[in-house]
Amino acid sequence: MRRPLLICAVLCLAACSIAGVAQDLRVPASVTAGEEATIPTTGSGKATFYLVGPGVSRKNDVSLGEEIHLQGQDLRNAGDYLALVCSDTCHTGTFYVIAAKPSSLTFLVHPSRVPVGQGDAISGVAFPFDQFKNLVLAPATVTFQLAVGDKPLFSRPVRAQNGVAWFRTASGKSAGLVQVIASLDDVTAKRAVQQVASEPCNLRITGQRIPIGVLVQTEPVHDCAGNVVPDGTIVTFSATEANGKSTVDAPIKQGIARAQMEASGTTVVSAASGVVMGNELRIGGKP
Amino acid sequence: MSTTTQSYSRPIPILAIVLVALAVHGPLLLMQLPAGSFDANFHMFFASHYAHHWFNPWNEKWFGGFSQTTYPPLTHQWIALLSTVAGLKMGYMLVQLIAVLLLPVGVFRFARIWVDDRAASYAALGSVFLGALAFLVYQAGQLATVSSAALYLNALPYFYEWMTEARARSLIKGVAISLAAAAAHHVTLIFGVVLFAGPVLWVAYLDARDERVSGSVGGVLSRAAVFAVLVGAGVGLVLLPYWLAIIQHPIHQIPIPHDSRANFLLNSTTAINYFVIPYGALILALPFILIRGASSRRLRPLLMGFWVTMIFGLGGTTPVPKWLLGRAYEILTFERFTFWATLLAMPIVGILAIQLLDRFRSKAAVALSLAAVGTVGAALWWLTANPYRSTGMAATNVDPVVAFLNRDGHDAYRYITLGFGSELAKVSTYTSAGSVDGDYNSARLLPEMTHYGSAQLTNAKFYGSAGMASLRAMLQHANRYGLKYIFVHDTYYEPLLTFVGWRKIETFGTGEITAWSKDDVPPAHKIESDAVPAPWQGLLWGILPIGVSFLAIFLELLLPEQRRVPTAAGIPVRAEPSEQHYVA
Amino acid sequence: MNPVPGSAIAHLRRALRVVSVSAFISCLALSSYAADSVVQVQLDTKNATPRAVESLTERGILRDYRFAWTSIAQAVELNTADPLEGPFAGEAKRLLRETVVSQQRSGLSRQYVNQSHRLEAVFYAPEGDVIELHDTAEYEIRISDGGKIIHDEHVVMHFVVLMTPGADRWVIRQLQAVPKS
Amino acid sequence: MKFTLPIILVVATAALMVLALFGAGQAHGTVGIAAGSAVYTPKASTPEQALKNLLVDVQRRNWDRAMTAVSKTSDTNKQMFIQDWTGTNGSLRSFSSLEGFESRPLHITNDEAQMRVRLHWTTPVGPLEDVRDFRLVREGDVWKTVLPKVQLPSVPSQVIPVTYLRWDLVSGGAADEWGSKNVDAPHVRIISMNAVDSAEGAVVMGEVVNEDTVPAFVNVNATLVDGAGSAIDDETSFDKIDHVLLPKQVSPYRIDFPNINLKNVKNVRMDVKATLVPASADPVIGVMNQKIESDVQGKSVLHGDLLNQSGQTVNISHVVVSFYDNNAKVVWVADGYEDHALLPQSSAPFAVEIPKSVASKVQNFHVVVNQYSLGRS
Repeated sequence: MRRPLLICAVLCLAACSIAGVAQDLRVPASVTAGEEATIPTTGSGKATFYLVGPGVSRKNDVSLGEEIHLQGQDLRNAGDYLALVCSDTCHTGTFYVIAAKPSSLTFLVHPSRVPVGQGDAISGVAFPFDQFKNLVLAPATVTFQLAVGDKPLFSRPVRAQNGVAWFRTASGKSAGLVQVIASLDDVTAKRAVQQVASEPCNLRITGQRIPIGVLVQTEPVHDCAGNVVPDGTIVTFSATEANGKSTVDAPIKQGIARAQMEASGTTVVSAASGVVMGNELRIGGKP
Repeated sequence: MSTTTQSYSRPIPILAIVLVALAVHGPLLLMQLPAGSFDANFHMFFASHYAHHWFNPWNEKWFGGFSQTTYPPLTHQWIALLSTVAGLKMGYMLVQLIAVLLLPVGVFRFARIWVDDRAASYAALGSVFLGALAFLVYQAGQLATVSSAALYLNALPYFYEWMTEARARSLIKGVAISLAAAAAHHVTLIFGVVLFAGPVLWVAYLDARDERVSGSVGGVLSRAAVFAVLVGAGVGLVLLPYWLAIIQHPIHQIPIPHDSRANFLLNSTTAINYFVIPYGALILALPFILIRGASSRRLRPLLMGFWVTMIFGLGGTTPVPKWLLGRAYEILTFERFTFWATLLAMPIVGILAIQLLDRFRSKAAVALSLAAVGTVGAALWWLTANPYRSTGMAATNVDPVVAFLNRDGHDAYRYITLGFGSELAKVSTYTSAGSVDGDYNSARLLPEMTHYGSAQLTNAKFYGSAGMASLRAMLQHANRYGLKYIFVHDTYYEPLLTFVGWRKIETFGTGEITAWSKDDVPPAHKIESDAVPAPWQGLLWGILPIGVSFLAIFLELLLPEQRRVPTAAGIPVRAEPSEQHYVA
Repeated sequence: MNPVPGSAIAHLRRALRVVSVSAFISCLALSSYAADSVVQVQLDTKNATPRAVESLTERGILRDYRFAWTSIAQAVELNTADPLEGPFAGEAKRLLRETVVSQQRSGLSRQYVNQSHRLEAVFYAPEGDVIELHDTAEYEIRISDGGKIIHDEHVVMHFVVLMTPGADRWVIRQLQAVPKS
Repeated sequence: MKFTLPIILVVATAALMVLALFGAGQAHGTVGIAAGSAVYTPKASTPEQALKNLLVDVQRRNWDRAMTAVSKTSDTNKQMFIQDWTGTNGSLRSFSSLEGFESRPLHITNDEAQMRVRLHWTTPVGPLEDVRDFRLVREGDVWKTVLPKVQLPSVPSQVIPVTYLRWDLVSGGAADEWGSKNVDAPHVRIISMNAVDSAEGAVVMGEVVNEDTVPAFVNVNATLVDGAGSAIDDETSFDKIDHVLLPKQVSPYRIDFPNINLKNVKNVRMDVKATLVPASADPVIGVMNQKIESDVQGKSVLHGDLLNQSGQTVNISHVVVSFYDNNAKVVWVADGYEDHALLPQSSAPFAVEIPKSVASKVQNFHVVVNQYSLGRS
């Protein structure tokens, strides 16, 4: 069934071309988004003008022989546009609207939280857009910067290709907030990455007997680079004695986790945070 | 003879009775009192679907998709038609009003089979004030049952006339109205065959045997068979998609408890709800109904029909329904039988009314009026007094829930409500999102709904462990069904939601309703089902049921009933010689 | 160029036009049974950087891009924004909705027939949260005014597409036609 | 006939009613009616009847009549009796209804009886069973139940400073610009997984850890895949997990696949979903005196006490336990709900049963406590 369709189409198109159905309009070669444009017409009398493009489907009467004025409002969206002027016959023309100059950057940065000292852990992707949210495909250089406060850590200019520029880098050594900035001319986008302590390192606990059992607490909890593990991190204390076992999931507060547990006899206390184990502690029974 | 006496001794014009029905029920319906009834939202939900998809009975808004061919469509399609000019709620009220106005006409015509015009007119007048009618219209919201019963009562006199007089136009009109009744509610027709048509056939047989009518016994029985065959075939065709759906998916779900199946002797509230309120002052008339019904051979079929129907209406108070219905006992609800029982009693009650009026005149008129008004008044009072009927949800505004579902792409997921009662249907009607729950037990096919013996998930707690097990099963498969949002109107459910992975994300109004969400649920996908009706079924469903109702209307208009010569106030009509003392 | 009213050439042209359009429509109608309504999509991911496209992602993009164009075709032909819910997000969704609204106002509609898309992935973000595709699309576009076809043309178009992962699918966030480079 | 038929109908109706009341037509399953006979016998001439009367009244919340079935020698009053059966402080018991019960005598003499009752509760989190022993005595010709003194928890007035942490989440509107949201989902990892066959079907279990520095709302999903690569079934951890994991917190998970045998399973696809949520590090609930013991029926049970170390009431607590073998492999995950509220600084016992098939392998265990507090979900 495809072949008859093709033959019919060819025949009809040939006939159409004889009949002059689709004669060309003189349209601009390309228009920058948001700018005005004109399309000249010839002849006389009334005709209907159609403008069909992304986000636009306009139809209005025009006088032949006069210029058709296209408002910037109608040409905001980048893409292909078809102009038709129909009276007895239709005249068509197609043109492209291309993006204007960049006015914003869409900047995707990952991750938002990253443990310190990890290679290729931070990445960012920037897309330049014009004021009408059209992707700017014209070549441009985007500069990526990492900074802690006012202190720059890293700066790299990247040539945007196909409307995209990207970078990747390792996380730093110190916990804290890192500013990630992408800039293109006078357009800037800022994101933040929280560098956090890595796994607790050398988790140590101390304890003492109190009237209702034992009181145990960690020493200040750090990662191996010396960064303080964030408050709220859970440390699981386990106290084992002859009568059984007691456990408490205690959050770190001001660098230290602490728990009270019921135990009367000689008690072995241990601690763990996630998959990291701490030391064991033996506390004697009640005197 | 005074004017008053004369007016008591004449039949009340049927137009006057219809006007009384309009005066009593019209304002209540205009006030949209039935909007808060149990099933009103369900009917409007179905109607809303027809309003948008007349020829496509597959509705994806409940149970992840179900076929509306599992419920006869006539009343819903009429609401859908009227909703285009009056809106959905007023469309419902108008259809309900039509049914309420048709009912006394039906009772009058049905009663004339058994009693004279005067008693029949009082029976019709009494039917306007039936507690059972008020119960079904304003509390239960059983639009289809009331509409179907009204139509069926109008069809039965044609059945009788066809059997006894062999009038072709009676056959045509009787069959057409019967089909319309079936298109409104199939259960009414199925049970009506035994409980209503049975006594009519019996009395036609008696009349033929005793030569009170022109037809012979053989003629009566053969014509009854013709009528039955035509109605059977017609119902088979008009409701064909229904039969196909029910054959393909018979109701295999675990039985769901319903209070109308309880033993009324063990629960006073249930007894009041399902016996005292529906019968009202008729309870006082029961001895007369029994004695008077038994004393006349022509009334005995009616009495037996009444008694059997009444026994069914008692639900689990007697073992009879369970014995006779078997598994169907667990599917049916029994309040409708009480309604039918009161309708069957009305001809005898008409006799009681005229006897009282003849004997006590104005005093009787006052007493009967008080009894009638008291009965309907008690039923309306019970709407607020019934401890089982929560008004908490009805007073809660569900509009924020609808708005939430219709914004920000939330309708890409499914939802359920908890503690919403019948307001679930209201939410479903106005949102574009689908639910895995639904307020219609017979269409449920998802195993999480059918394997536990509970009805709606929104009412899960009222079904005890079964209900909560069903809810747990559904929540367990939330990801499978795209069930992301849960709206809670009862803090009872909050612990479960907390422990199984939902989070409270929004509070509506003053906190009566909260929205809960589960983050890892993917958007809902179409649930493949073999229950989707074929396009031709949708076409049939959209044409035949509404078509037979139009046909019935046209036949009533085109083939008007020949005016019957009034009988000389004999009670019952075509009375046996021994009944002569009842003639005024 | 307007034909001169009343001239024999004008009559001939009009007649030929009517015949040709009628014949074309008839041919279309006849062949509609066989017209392949399925959107053809091919995807080449070998040039995607800096991250290699996973096979599961490739399948997902093929499926979702095809569905997106089916939805566009439905939306602009029937002038309803409903099909746009789901496959589109952000700017692409806004633009397509505007197109539908604008068409509703002007009484125009578009048809995309016999679509074929050759996609090339040119950028896949390190975290897999955005992919840039270049699409060379071929289709026939018909523009109708009140049911009357006013333009019918077979075109080859180039699109720059940004897709991002949604809850259960890839959605088009930017769809921009560009001149052939 | 005028009177014969009515009499027949009336008698038949009455007979049918009597039959339904006591005979084959008994209505079952109706909401609010006890399983078995719901008929109340005013004079309890047997201990069974006395106990049944009491429990039927408890079911119907007919407290006045229930108190008449309680012996005067009981060390309780009506208020305590009601609180015992209906729960206090928004506990799970206060959400529950007594759905049914089965009783059996342990010891009966002429004047005294000991009965054991298995109580079936319906609760928001599923059905729960409770076993209670009752002592009954004969007072005259009527049996009555002797109720022990109910120990209702009470907490002395005190000020408990709350200095624990809380994470709040500020989320932008739906209209946020693309890419402007820069908060990733928490990093959560499955640290162990084990699939076993059980009597009910296949079970996938293990532990999951929140490796991030922010709280995570976690769901673990598993898909069983057959030899052809097709999914057999997919299920989620449902309530066999602590969904809110604070930083570095570990939770057991268990995913049940009813009626599936592992021999048909080639592969298990695990998928853990985590969302950033607001959370609080309070309340801290300690799990004290954990010990595995055998009960009277020989079942292995993990016992312990939950100690609420915070200043707020925990209405419902849920215990999830992972049991390890001697290779530290998770061999079972079990859970249980506590039906009493945990008042501030007070403790309540808990017990979790270990299936016979794994009891011998269990060398160690890890308990986490999930909680629900009214108005804080």
